[in-house]
Amino acid sequence: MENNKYLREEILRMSGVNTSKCMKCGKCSATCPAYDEMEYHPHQFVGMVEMGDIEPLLKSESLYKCLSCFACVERCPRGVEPAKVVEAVRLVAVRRQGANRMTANDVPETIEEDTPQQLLVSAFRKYTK
Amino acid sequence: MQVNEYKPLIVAFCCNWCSYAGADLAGNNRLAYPADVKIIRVPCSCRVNPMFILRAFQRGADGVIICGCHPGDCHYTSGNYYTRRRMAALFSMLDFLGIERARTRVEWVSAAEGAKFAATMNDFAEKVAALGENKRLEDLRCKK
Amino acid sequence: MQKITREQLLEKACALLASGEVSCVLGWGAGEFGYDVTPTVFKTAEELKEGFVFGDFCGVNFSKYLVSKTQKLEGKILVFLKPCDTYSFNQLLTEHRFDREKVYAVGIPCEGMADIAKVKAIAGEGIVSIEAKGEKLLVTTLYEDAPVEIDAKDVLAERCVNCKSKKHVAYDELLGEEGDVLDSARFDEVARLEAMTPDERFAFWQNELSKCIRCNACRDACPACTCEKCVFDNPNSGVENKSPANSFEEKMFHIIRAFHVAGRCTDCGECSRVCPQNIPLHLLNRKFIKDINEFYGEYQAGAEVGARAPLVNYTTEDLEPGEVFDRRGENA
Amino acid sequence: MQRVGVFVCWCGSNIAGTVDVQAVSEALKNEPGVVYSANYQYMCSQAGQEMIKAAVKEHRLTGIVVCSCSPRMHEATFRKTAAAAGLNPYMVEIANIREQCSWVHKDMMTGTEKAIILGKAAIAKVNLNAPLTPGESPVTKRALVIGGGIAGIQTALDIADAGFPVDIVEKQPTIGGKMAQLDKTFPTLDCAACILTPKMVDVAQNEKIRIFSYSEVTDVHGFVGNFDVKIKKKARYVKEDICTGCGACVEKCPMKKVPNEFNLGMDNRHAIYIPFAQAVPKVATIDPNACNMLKNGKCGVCAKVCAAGAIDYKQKDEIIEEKYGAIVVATGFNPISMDKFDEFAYSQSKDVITSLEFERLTNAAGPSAGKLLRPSDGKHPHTIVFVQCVGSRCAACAEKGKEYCSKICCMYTAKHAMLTRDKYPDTEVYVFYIDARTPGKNFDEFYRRAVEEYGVKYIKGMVGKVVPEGDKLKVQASDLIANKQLHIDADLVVLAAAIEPDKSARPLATMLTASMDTNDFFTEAHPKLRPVESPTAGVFLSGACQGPKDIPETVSQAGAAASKVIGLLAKDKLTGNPCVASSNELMCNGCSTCERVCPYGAITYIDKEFRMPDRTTKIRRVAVVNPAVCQGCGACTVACPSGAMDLNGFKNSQIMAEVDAICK
Repeated sequence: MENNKYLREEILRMSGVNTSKCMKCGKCSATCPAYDEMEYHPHQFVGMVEMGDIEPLLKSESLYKCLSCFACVERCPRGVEPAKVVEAVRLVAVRRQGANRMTANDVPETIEEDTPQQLLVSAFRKYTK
Repeated sequence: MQVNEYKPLIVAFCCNWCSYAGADLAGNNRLAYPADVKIIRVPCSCRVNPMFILRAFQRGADGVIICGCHPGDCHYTSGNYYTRRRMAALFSMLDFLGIERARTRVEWVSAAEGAKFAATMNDFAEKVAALGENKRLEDLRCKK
Repeated sequence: MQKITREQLLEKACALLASGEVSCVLGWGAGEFGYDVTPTVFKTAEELKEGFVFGDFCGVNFSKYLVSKTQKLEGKILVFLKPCDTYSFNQLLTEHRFDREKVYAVGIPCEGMADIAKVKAIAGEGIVSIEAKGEKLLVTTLYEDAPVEIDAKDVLAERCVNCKSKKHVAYDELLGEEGDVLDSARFDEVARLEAMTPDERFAFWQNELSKCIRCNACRDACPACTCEKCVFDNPNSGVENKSPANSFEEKMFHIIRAFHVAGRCTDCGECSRVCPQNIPLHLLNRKFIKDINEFYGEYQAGAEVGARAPLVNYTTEDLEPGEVFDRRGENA
Repeated sequence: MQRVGVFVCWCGSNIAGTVDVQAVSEALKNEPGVVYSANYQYMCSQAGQEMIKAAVKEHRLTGIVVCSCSPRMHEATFRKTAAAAGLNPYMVEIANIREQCSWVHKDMMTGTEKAIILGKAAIAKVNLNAPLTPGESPVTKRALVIGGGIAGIQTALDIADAGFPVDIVEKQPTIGGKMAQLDKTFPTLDCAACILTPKMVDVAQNEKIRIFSYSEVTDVHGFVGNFDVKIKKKARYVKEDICTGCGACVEKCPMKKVPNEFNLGMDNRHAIYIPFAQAVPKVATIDPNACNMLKNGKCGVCAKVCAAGAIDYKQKDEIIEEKYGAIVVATGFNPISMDKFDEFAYSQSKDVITSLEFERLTNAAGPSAGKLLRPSDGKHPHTIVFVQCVGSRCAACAEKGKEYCSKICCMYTAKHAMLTRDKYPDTEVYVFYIDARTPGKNFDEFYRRAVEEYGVKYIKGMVGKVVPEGDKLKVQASDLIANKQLHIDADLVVLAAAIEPDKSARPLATMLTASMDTNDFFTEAHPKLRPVESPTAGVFLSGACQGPKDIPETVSQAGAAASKVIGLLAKDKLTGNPCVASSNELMCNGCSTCERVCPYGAITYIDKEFRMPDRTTKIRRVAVVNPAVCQGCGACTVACPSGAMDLNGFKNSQIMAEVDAICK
């Protein structure tokens, strides 16, 4: 529990997000284009981080499904910025594993012809830190 | 004998609508606080002129506390908001001149908070007593 | 040192007098010594040519004079305003202290004014004349054969060292080039005092304020102190007093003086400039300005006409007086 | 010097138990100004009061100090006693030696010591007291109601019912407001028109009520009981007293393509129009921006067909000046603009509508004669999605939405959903909600009926986006309970837009010097105890101008405001509190600082001519306090740098004297 408290604070600090501002309307998840790919959805990221229930998020593939399109940030009526929370949790996972999930060299192989440019940019944001 | 026991003199400005009524409630409930606290009734905490506070110190008060309605509950809607700004500025200035911080305080006490009034006065009197006599803002001519 | 010359100002003043646009000129008049400058009303071009001066010792902020002069004099008054003076000018307009229609304000650039105390500290007493030469001042004294050469930068008045703005916020006409609002280090000294222990601060102010002779020069020069009758002269106020009989009254006077101008003080520095005892009175004003900026957001009195001063304003979210101290450490 | 009498009360043993009352009265005998000092068991009793009266006569007292219980308890009692003895009631001061002394201190010595000091402070103060006389001002027995919606109508009817004349100023051509646009009302589902229009007729027929429709308040001066108001009656180019409202002109008007604001632009009206059939006053109005005759002098059909001869193309705006004793603000609300909500495609598709538009669509007098048809193609919608909290509870962006809950949306959406399912059972109705807020009598039952009996699908979650595709609206939303993202092909999307105060409220508040919150809702004098009064005396609040409200709440507040107005107008004269601020004009700078802190707008400035010592004259700007408006808080006295502003009853010198007495 202590560890969770520390983790939670670290995530809040890294993301600069105040998760207690969330009023649990779900508009972030309603607007999310990657919703069906995700096990945990944007509103759950916010809610679970707020509750300190972070381990399941760290283990989840959902971290890497977020497109960082920031639609949730744009639409959130309370200014909570869920994408930043997802990003922060992902960073924690990356730092904890001590290695990236993929290296930059692995990226070109995964690119298909119709991959949107935004995805590429967001992929590089994620995989080359 | 209690002759040598130092008793601080404390002037409390209380707004008529909340804090003065809070003090009355403390009385109704027989909640004790030091007799060194003397209350002056003002219509609103915003009636308290910094000159009154300095005057009290000049004449030998050891602490001055201003009590008003909680922000948002002012009988005159905005009076205590002005108090809050004025006293924040004034207390900061007194501190800047090296006057002990614990000698001045603003506290919001509602008409229902008799217990808070007594507790506040006990606490304030204790803190002021710990500082001892007010030497930095006294006027020796006014001493007996 | 000044970029604008006496001749340029004289030419402007004479032209405005000749055209009938203004009926008199409020300007710097020659005093006994070169550094001794007196605010003077000139009614004719001849008077101007004879008595009008302009140079490194013309620090007087004329804004305040407009309060009485616009009441007494007929017609429009020409006034020269340095950038910092224009803030006081606006603040007085905000408080309806004079009729804007009766003033023709000419903004003039300022390179910073010299402090005679600093000059004397370097060149010594017995100053006969001071001549500006480029970035230097040549000071002739009774006791030295050759003029002492002083770097003008070294004798800048404190308020000019920490000049807050070279931009004019009010004028009818501008001579020379417009400057910018500057990032000054004017709060550094306040911060230094804040960092002291309360005992040190008390000792500092006890020492400074003990010098006060209650000449009221700070009050009389202050453009924010324009009361018809000051509380300290009002027998009903309970604080009436004329002399600093003891240390309490020195503090009382200066706390109340600073509190009364808090939120209205433009930080023009006249109080410290005129203090014959060289008490750094502006630090009290700056303390209020610094606090107001930190507590309620940046506010520059006089930046615009009609602004609502911070102490006559509020938000429901303001910090509590107790929190003022929580924000700082034990000493600071 | 005053001649002060000191009266120390025992209050049985309440005071005398901890305070040596004899010692107190002895000690106070020697204070400056004191000529008489006594103590008695119960000062507030008949006998005690008689004792005071006798002493006033015998010792020619000019001031009285009573050392007793709290002034909040018996100050009024002793003031009356003083008045009965021929003394000014404000020459009485109370030293609170019970609640603030005997009851909180244990031993006799400290109690007595403190009681003496408190007594000395009261004596010091009373020595500086001056007789005060409450100001009196007459009351103009006429009320002004600004806004002719249900709030204004109810307030006006109630005031008129008590026998006082009332004027309603309404900026639209008819009274009725938002309620006139509604179809049914929750939770009883009675039709809005059926309950509103009879009230509108009552207003029209009430001889105490005048309606200034198509009019605006342009200027307000004065104070409680004595307001001078200017009302601009805009030219409607139809003589109101002659027009019979037959509608012949409307029928013949060739200019037919003007968006009809009453139906929120969903259909058109003519250039000359009567907003709706039951309008009050039922008088035609010419829209000067649409009328060809007014624009370029070519037409004049309406004048030709008007049998009554009511058309007057040369009519001008008229300014009416009237005096009022009380003003009621009932300016109401509007839904916020949906322009910033791109995600819901409001501006892209005609089939994304607001709830108020939905009301018009389902209203029998609406653009589709009550048939629920899609605005785009007039087809019957089979899937309808309602979105709650659009712009309400939005803290992210002040330009987009409002931070507060609009309060009425949950209930009217339940109503819309229920009515739709009732009339068109083949329609799928989804309501996306964050919280269903239904506090109120029969409110939750109503909402549950919508779900349980009418099969409305309530989904906890929010709609993320709406994309028009073909003749469908692709709705993407989240279902937080099922933890799923839903994709619904809807035919119609209804947005529960947040409501905001009418735009006319802000300038009106400035005119009235009535305060507003950051959302432009009018502030009440006290949030709990004076909810229908503005802090500005004589200005009252009715309806949604003070905060979001449904109809029952609006009507009850309207009645409450009316009762406050009646209470005011029933008085012949207003007696003020004499403890008000006053400015010493010899010392006043006219700097406007005091005016800025006055919450009541009691301070104004005048230019006054002064004779100077040198026999010249000088015109100076000085502050003047209106004692009828000032409530005596004293904020101005501290704001005033010169000390020119002082507060009667709590003068600087009096408080200083108390401080001195206590600190001696």
